Amino acid sequence: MSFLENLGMPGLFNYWVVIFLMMAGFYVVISRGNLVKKIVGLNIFQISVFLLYISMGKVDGGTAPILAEGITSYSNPLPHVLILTAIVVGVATTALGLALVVRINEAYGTIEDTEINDIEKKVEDAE
Amino acid sequence: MILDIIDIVLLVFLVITAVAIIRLNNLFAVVMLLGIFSLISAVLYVHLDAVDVAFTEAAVGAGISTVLMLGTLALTGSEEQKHPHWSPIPLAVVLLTGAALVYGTFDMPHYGDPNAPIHQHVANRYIEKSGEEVGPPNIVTSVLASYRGFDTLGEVAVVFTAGAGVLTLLGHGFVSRRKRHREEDEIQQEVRELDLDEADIERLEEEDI
Amino acid sequence: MRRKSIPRTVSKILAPFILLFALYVQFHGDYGPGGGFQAGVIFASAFILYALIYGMDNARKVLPPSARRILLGLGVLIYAGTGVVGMLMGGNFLNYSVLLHDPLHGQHLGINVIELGVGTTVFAAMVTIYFVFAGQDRQ
Amino acid sequence: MNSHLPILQVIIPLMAAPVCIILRRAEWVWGLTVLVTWAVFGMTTTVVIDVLNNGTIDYFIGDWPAPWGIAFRIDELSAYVLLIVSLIGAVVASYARASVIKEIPEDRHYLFYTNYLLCLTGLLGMTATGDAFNLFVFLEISSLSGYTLIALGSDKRALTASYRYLVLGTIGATFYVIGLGLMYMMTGTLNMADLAERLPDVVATRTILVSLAFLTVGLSLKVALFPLHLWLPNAYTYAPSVVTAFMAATATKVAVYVMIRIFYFVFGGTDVFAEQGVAEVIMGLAIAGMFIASIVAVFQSNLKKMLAYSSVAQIGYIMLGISLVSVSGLSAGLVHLFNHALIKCALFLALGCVFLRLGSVEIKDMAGIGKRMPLTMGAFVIGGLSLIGIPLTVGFVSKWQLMNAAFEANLWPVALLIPLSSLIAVVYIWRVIEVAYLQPIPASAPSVKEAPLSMLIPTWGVALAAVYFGIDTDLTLGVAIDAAQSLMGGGQ
Repeated sequence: MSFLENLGMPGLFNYWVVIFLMMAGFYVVISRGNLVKKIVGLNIFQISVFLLYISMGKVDGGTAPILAEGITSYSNPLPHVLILTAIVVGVATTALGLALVVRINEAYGTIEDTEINDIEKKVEDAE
Repeated sequence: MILDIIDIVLLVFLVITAVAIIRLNNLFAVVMLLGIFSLISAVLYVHLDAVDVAFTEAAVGAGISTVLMLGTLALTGSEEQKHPHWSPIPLAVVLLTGAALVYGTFDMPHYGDPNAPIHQHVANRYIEKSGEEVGPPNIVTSVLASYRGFDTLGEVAVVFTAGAGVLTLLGHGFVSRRKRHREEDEIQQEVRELDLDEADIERLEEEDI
Repeated sequence: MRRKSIPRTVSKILAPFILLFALYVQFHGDYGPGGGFQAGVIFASAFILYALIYGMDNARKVLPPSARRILLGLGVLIYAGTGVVGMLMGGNFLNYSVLLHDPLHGQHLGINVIELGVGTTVFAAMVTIYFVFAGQDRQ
Repeated sequence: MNSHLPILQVIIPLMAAPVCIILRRAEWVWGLTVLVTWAVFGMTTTVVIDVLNNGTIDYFIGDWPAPWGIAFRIDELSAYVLLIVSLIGAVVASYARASVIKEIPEDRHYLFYTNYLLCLTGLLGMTATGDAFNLFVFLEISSLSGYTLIALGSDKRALTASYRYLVLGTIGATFYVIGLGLMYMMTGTLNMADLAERLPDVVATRTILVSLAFLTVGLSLKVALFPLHLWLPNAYTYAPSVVTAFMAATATKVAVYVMIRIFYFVFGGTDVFAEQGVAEVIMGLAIAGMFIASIVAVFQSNLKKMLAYSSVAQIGYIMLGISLVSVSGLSAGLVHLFNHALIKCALFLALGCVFLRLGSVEIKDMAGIGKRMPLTMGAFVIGGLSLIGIPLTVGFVSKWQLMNAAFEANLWPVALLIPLSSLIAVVYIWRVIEVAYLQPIPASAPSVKEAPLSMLIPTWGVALAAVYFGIDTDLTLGVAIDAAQSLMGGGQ
């Protein structure tokens, strides 16, 4: 299947958008020095990965996976279950990360990576 | 399936929100936008038939996470520093990673394809048999609580770990901890003046007792 | 505080409904979307609302740290304990079918109990995390 | 009850953690932790013996058969790693009491043990599970508790180290989830054995190739493979001594285990690992890590940081063995995984004793310490000699195996690089020995007692094990070769 054929088909289009979103989050994490913003980036990164999973579980013409009379086609329930777990893991990580940010702010008086690095360098030179 | 208009609109909203988050420096705005990002994705989950996931994302991503972030900002300040110099390395890493992922999509089954391998194997048993094997009409509940109940136990353990972790890090009150920090600093200052080291102090303490 | 009379009244009226809705979500997860996790979060949000309006000191009286700690651990123990009971009754870990004579009833019971465990820990964790973030939480 | 041991060894520490948080009294909680960790070690040993005698154990959780439910699958490889993790977990827990009292505020002791048990649960669960997504859940349990444990360090840099580890660790875990998602997309299953069966049909697709790349990068972050090791040095340096000893000996090792599991078992039915250049890239990075990290270690003044860099280098040796794609290479990597866990545990435990008495692990404060704390430093020297790879120690066994494997693969330049990089280890270990034994005790130095027995016994236990397994290699090398053979054999 050639690239051009694919480009003409919307069958992969939403995956590409999801990849863009993932990379936007990833970019925030690795390019920003503010500790809160890094965690915001991680959240975007993770939510976008969840979207990838949920998109792959969608079945054309399917409905939500709740058994009911007269429905024959359901979307795949397994990605939903996995992502439920992953969302919880994500919020747990966020909570812990923010708790660390609060402590870092107390100890260093800043939440900017560059300033923290300067302070740590000073401490190291003093040792 | 051809993407319908709702999908496209929601995805476009997500992209706009993500770009705004990258560009904005006011952290309050960024956090609120993250809440919006999370809510829009919840709507998208509903549209993709993942109602349980949408419910959780709305409650957790848009609710709890936002509240926690606002709580953090109240303690730390809300303006992000402007970047003194821009480095091309993160952008290169991200472009490379993104390119790899896009490369990987070309052999993927198409979106919504009912013949994709993912719909042919394990999931079928859940759809066909969970009613008679487990009971609940909500297949997600059956899988979550019974077939993959161990994952959910792990998930509860993760929540427990986070609770215990936050308690460990912050569970002693900012005031008392700050006071202790200050006392430590003062003690260290005195120690420096006395030219003692910690082993000395310990010995002195032991003698005191 | 005195000027907050509208939020105070509204939250007073809302809180029972939030709790009721949480219970509905908790026990209705079999039939529609929902379950222990969502219920725990909603249940916690009622307490967070209470803490926002009436202040941390009052909220701490409603739910002291020791109670939160015990609930936090209890949920995990309920969940894993259900699995161990299944083991003692001859199945593998987390087999609910052996809990009662009829496997389907056993599954039903097992799922309800573990969802309760999930709800308990999630509720306690969310409230703990919020309380700890929001105030000078003396342990 | 015997048939339930595979699950009980994970569930018991998991259930003990909430009990700890409810009990709260530091002494009780410590007692419970010691009891539970040794019980877990006992159970693991029973399981290992069972696996060696009767072959792979499958345990279906909830009695749901394999690809539909989650199954534990314990083969020789996982048994081997379970044994290391539970042994280190029990030894370090026994050692912890005095060190924790010294380094962690008293009101948080019960939380320390809670997190310790959770971390142990996560690592054991990762090793025992046969389900790739369940592995992610346990990975996060061990990671989140690990971040908390590191942040308990008394230096404020522990907080930033923990935060950086959290960010990089979460990126790593998210990469793992992406890779797993792509794999799941193409096969429809999450069970590792089932994946291994189904992957050969779709392995030629670009999606699977990208999936392998993401799994590799994500796990490399967790393994701390050079140059993705940046979180490791500060995390090990500023974490409490007990935490460093535990994590250095187990956390990265379990991540290496997962990597082996993915490359040789899940992708075992294909030759994509060897053919697509993944092995070559890992080999290059492993060798670079062996040298660069060792050289950086020489210039460290903080001994914990020195050993942390040395860990990065030693991970290079393990990964070098894995990247050789042969039975002898893989078994050399596995043996070194076990041996390095013992060595680093002994060294960090000894440094914990030093810190207890001296309040510092800076090399400048340690002049003449060998005469003042002879037992502690004796254990340190044994560990150091093992790290270098002196004959009759475990380090020698694994490096010898690794050289043989490299020769066997006709990579003699690589084989020669192994002793060469060990020479750098001689330099940094010698620096410590020189200061500790040959320099006079400064007149101004405080009088220092030997560490208490409760810490010395575990330290010496591990140090002696590092000698014993250097002489009697039947258990470690034998099982490692068996495990490697069944992995490689199953793959062809």
